[in-house]
Amino acid sequence: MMLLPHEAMLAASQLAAPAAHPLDGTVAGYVWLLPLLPLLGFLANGLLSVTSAAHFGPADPGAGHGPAHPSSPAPHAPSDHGAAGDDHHAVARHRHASLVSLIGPGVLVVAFGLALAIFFAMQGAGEMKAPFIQRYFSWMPVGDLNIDVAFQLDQLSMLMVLIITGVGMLILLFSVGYMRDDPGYPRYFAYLNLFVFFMLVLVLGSSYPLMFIGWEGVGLCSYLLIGFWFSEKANADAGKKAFIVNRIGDFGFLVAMFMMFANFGALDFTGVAAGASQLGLGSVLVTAICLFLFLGCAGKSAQIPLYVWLPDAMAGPTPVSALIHAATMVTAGVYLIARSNILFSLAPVACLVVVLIGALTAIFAASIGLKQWDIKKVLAYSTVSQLGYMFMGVGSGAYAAGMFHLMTHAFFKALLFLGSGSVIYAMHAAYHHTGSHDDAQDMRNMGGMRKYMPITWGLMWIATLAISGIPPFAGFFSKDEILGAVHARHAGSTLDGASLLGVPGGAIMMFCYVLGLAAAFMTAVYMTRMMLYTFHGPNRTGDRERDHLHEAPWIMTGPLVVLGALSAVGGWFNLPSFFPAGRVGALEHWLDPVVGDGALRFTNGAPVEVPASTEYLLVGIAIAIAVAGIALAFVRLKPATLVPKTDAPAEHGFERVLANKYFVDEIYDATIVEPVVATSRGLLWRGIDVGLIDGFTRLLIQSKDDDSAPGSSVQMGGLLTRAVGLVGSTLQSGRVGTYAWVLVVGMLFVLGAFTFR
Amino acid sequence: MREFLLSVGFDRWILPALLAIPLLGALGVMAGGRAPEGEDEVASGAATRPRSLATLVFGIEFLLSLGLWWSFDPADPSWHARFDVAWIPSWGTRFTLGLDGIALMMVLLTTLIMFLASLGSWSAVREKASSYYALLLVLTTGMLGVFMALDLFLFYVMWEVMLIPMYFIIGIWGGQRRIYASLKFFIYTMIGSLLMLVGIIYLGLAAREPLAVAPNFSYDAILAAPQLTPAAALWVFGAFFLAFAVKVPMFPFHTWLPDAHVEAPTAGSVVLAAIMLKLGTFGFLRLAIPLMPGAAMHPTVRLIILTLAVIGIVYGALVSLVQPDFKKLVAYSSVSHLGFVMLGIFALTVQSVQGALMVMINHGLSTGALFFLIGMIYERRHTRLIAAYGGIARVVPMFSAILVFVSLSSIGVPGTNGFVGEFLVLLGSYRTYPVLAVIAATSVIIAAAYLLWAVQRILFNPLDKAENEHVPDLNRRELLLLSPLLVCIVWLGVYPAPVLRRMQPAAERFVHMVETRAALAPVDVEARR
Amino acid sequence: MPHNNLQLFYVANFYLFGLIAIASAVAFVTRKSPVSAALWLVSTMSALAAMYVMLDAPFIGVMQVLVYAGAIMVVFLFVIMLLNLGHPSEIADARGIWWKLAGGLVGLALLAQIFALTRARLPEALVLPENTVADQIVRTGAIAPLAGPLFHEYLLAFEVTSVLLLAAVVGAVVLGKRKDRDYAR
Amino acid sequence: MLAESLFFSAVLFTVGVVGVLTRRNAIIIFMCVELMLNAVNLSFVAFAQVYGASGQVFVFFVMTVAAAEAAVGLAIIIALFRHRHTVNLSNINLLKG
Repeated sequence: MMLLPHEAMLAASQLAAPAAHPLDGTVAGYVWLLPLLPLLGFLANGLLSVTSAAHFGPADPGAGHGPAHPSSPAPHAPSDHGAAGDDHHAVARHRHASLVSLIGPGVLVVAFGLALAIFFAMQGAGEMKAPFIQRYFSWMPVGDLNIDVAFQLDQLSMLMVLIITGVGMLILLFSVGYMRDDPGYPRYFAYLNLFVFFMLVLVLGSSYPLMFIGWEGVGLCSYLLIGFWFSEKANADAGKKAFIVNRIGDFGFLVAMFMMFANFGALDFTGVAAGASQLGLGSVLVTAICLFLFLGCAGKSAQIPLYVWLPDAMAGPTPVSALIHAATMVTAGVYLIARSNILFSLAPVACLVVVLIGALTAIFAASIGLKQWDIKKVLAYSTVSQLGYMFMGVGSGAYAAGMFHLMTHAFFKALLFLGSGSVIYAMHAAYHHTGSHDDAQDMRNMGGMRKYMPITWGLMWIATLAISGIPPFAGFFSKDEILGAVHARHAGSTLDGASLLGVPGGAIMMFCYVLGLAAAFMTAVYMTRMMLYTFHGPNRTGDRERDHLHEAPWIMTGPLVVLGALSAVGGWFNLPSFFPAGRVGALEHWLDPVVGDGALRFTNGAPVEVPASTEYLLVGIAIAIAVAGIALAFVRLKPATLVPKTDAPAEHGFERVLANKYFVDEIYDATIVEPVVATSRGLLWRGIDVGLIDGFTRLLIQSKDDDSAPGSSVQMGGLLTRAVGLVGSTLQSGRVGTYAWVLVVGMLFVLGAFTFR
Repeated sequence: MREFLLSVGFDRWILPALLAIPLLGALGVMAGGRAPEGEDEVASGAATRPRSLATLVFGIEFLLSLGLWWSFDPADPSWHARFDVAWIPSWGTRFTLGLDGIALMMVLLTTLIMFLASLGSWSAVREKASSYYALLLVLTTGMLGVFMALDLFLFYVMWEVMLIPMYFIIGIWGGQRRIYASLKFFIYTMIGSLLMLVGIIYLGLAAREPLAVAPNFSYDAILAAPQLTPAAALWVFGAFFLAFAVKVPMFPFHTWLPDAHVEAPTAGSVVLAAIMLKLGTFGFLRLAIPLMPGAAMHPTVRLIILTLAVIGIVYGALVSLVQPDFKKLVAYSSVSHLGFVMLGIFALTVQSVQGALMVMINHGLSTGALFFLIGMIYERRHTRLIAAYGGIARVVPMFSAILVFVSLSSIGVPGTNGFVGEFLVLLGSYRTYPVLAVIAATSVIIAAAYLLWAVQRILFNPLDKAENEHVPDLNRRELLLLSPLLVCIVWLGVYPAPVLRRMQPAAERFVHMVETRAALAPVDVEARR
Repeated sequence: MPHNNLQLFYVANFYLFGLIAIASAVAFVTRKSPVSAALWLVSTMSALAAMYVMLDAPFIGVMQVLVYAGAIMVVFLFVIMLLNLGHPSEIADARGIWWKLAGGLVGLALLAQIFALTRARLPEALVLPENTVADQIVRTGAIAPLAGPLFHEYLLAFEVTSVLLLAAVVGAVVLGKRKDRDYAR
Repeated sequence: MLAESLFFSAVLFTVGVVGVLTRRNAIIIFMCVELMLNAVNLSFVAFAQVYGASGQVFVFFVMTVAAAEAAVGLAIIIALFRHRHTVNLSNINLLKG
């Protein structure tokens, strides 16, 4: 690209903008390398995938004037294709597999190393109040709008970068084993690299539009990866559903951006925050912006009413579920709210909505999770439920708590997914050996896996205890902090002062706290249920298959062990004050420059003060509930009596409603999707377009090959034209006398026009 | 680069050269004689000479026009590369050509797309090849002339020059119902353009010098002349509106488009979508709004047009959702995209107008690429029905990757060009018409639904039809012809700033001029009372 | 007008021949026999020739007698006789009474409109300027005033008429020639 | 005498028109057309008296054209008569496509 002179100068002047920042000159200047690395990985892997699959067609594809005849020998059989012949059951190592295995996870290892280096540089730089913003080039300079491609590095984005690159690296390593025999191996890594690229753009972008690139980009990768095995209609459907539902959320995000630009004249984080600060607490504008932003979050982070795509998204490969649909992408909504904390802190009503939706989602999804049989579906609903917790946290102004839960959830949920992945891997391998087509993901076909996969079993129990909230595992600290924050803000905060639809905010907060507790109880129950049915009791896989069940290779268990360790000790990153085993509130302190001001505004500037007795009481209740849930599951559930899927009886009553996810998908289909399609087809297309508008056209012209006119209306074709033609052809008698008459009468008219004007 | 171009007098001869080269090329192509009736000229080799000659001419044309990118100076407010000779003095019309930033981009888009269209017809046009390529060349002159003309009469002549080759291209090389489609196309556009001629003559007479007999059709002179009375402005604007709205096409004048698209040969569809639809919106930008700002920006008129635009956006998207024919689906999606352009133009903020211009370019690239892809798969399987496919991603991986990519660009995924345009249009129009902008924004949802659904039914799902199992993938020529479009899709998505900067002064002038002139427009006494 | 003392004579003659022309014309259209109609037309044309003389166009008047009344009408008569159109079946060619009435009405309407337009269009104060044509005739004779413009300003048109006449001659010959198959029949 | 000339001219012209409308004999219709041409000639001559000799030049041209027309027209009528054995225009509709 050649630049005009003034363009180059403009670009140079922007790059040279002086900003004295403690990170200037440190390794943080290489922040652009973070997204670039996975992008390069994507390009390399994508190229490998395409070149290995490409077979150019003939120079004249239309020769022969007929459809390619099956008997005519094609230049290549489809099964020869590398990526082309993606078949879930095909086992053929890709010929570039080793190179891909090097590039795919490799770029993330480097990126993670760089992220660590930048992290330490930030620590070394000392107190850092302002974000470190690097401008690269101007993206959309239009009038008073100027959107730069610029990366913003601060404590919040650093946390996300570490989670994304760290957990991402582990999951990609796991994938090397999990996807080893898939013919689409390079394509898989290309997509995952692309995903990481977009995710890093999402968290590093310094403006809402740039964030939106990542926001939609990760949705796109999610779409591609959910439909990775696209030859099954269900998988392709799930990918499409995810994208479209996400688009509904993106619509909200877009509208929020329009409002920001129209009212603040800026779209970068600092500009919007400055503009919003001019507005008063609870102004309609800020509330509207926040609600539209939250619509975006609800789409991306699978909250009511847009959560429906996430359970279906489990159609993708399991590591994808771990990375995208548990650890990183779905938490983008939480990140967005934390990033927009200034806006949300000014809109208590919107925050109440966030908390309420979060709490409702938490309990709603948890209840569905109670009756799922697919091991990944259990985890999916668990994810939806945990995301609800995070929104309760960030909605109530406890940004650090929400982000803390995001982090710990990334650890233990990634572990759970990868663990379930390694179980499925074992099941799949066993079924593959015997050629069986049973469901490798149904828990009724598992049972007793402890014997065959002891490492996985142990690690998954750690994660289960973490998610259930048993101290001292990671989930206990983060979940407790959220529930504590919700409880603490039910009185004496701006949320308490606001009201939603006439209901006072304090009551809503209290209600949400109770819902959160109930959801925690259910979480403990369904997680224990999953563990019991999968790993305990007798094995139900089948007699022939049983011999082929075995532990996954080290490349898969290795990342599990790391994640297990993190799940166990992750809570230590942000210890509460009553648990003084190390540095108290490290994460909260770390995030304080970014979210501190926003968080303080919720409590009118005063730090949250909770009496120690109350705090101990709340912690006690939380632990008691978690233990009770686990105990209940152990007492009530009998893995020994379970029968394999094919022999299982149908559910009845409320169990059936739960197993069918409250029929929400069916309701959406019947009330939204089908009416829209039917209206479009019946009324808009056939009615208005073909019937009404083309009906008018048919008055003018008619053609024998006009097949859009149904039935009898063909005879009506060209009515107007025919009438005019009849008159014209009668006049056209061929007799000169008639013509003379017409001529003279016409002349009379012309003269008359002059005479009588 | 700029110095070199100016040293060879590039900006003095380039515009007439761009108009003349295709015409000369058409003569050259026709001079080759014709093959016997009904012969497969691709197989017999008779098509080789016309198609290579035409592609060569288009290539030269494109390379020459590329020089405009560098020779153009956005800071200079006068017409770039102005060319002015006497033409028909007694009618007060001169042969005046010139470019601003908007027209520049359209000219570049035209020359690029025509080059690719010629390359894309390589094996698709198997009969009467020399006539076909000659018509394509004449069509190019007409379209470029419309973008370049600075004389209203010349504008009209070029407008008609472009109509006739398209009529024949659809009517001769089209599909089963080509006669119906071409007739419909012709009648719709003709009715509109005749009214436009009346409007142009009225403007020319109104702008003549005192005591002069001959009208004055010079664009600058008409712009400088006193504005029409409100009633006259409304009538003339109505005439222009009909001509351009049919061409755009706006709801409810759009029904010729799906038929024309479906029946036209691949290159015809590409040209129709990528360039000819833009002529309508270009007409609004160049003529209808600046010349009659009082009428165009009258609150009621503006609201009606904006409402039609938004109806078009949502309606086009919804109807696309249920099309069984992929080409028709894309055709209806054009209605939706062009609605964005109209929304952007009439919302009249710098962002929305710039966005509208971007959508014009992007739609040309993305929808052009989609039509190319449909044409390629049609050449192989001879059907465009979505239901006839399924799972072919396994058979034609390159085709599938490109189709998915182009679809994403058409949906407007950020990072591709589609997003930049739609985002700017909506961002800008939210400032003046927030409710309409929000309604229009819902189409991002429907757009994802209709395209992804179609892509899924074509590429994904089980490969359950035997005739799809041996479809050959893209060949090297097809890959070569798609690659410039793909590059542009990414480039305009990631770094649109050079394009935006070139169009910026023109867009700002447009907004400023229309606002000030609309404020100065004579007010109807009765309306004030 | 050339001689003021002759003015009254001229005007009187003008009206006289005008009335003769109209009367002959009416007789012309009402005659059933083509031969008598043609003769009445000759009468009209001769009267017109006289009127031309009164209007200071003596040369045109002469041409009128020579070309129209003489040559053209003689050709008409020849053709009528050649085709033997005096035959009774050919005579009854006039249309029915309703057609005649309608034709008359249309004619009246046309006349009324022409009059209305002439009155509206002609400037009331249109006064004859200096008698340019008349003076020229006095100075240079009757032909020169016509010959000057004809061979200067309208030279090209004049030459083109000669081509036209040639084409008409050729056309008449070709059309009138009996074709071989006509003999064969 | 301009106004008078125009009056006579108009009357003669109208008589010619009525003739064309009411007669069916091709030759008579043809002669009616000649009458109309003569009526126009009268106007030309009258105007020439006032505005200069150009009007007379036009009369000259009209005569030439009339002569040519008569030649071709009569030839057509003769050719027509040979085929149809009539000059009654009611029986002739060759112009019908």
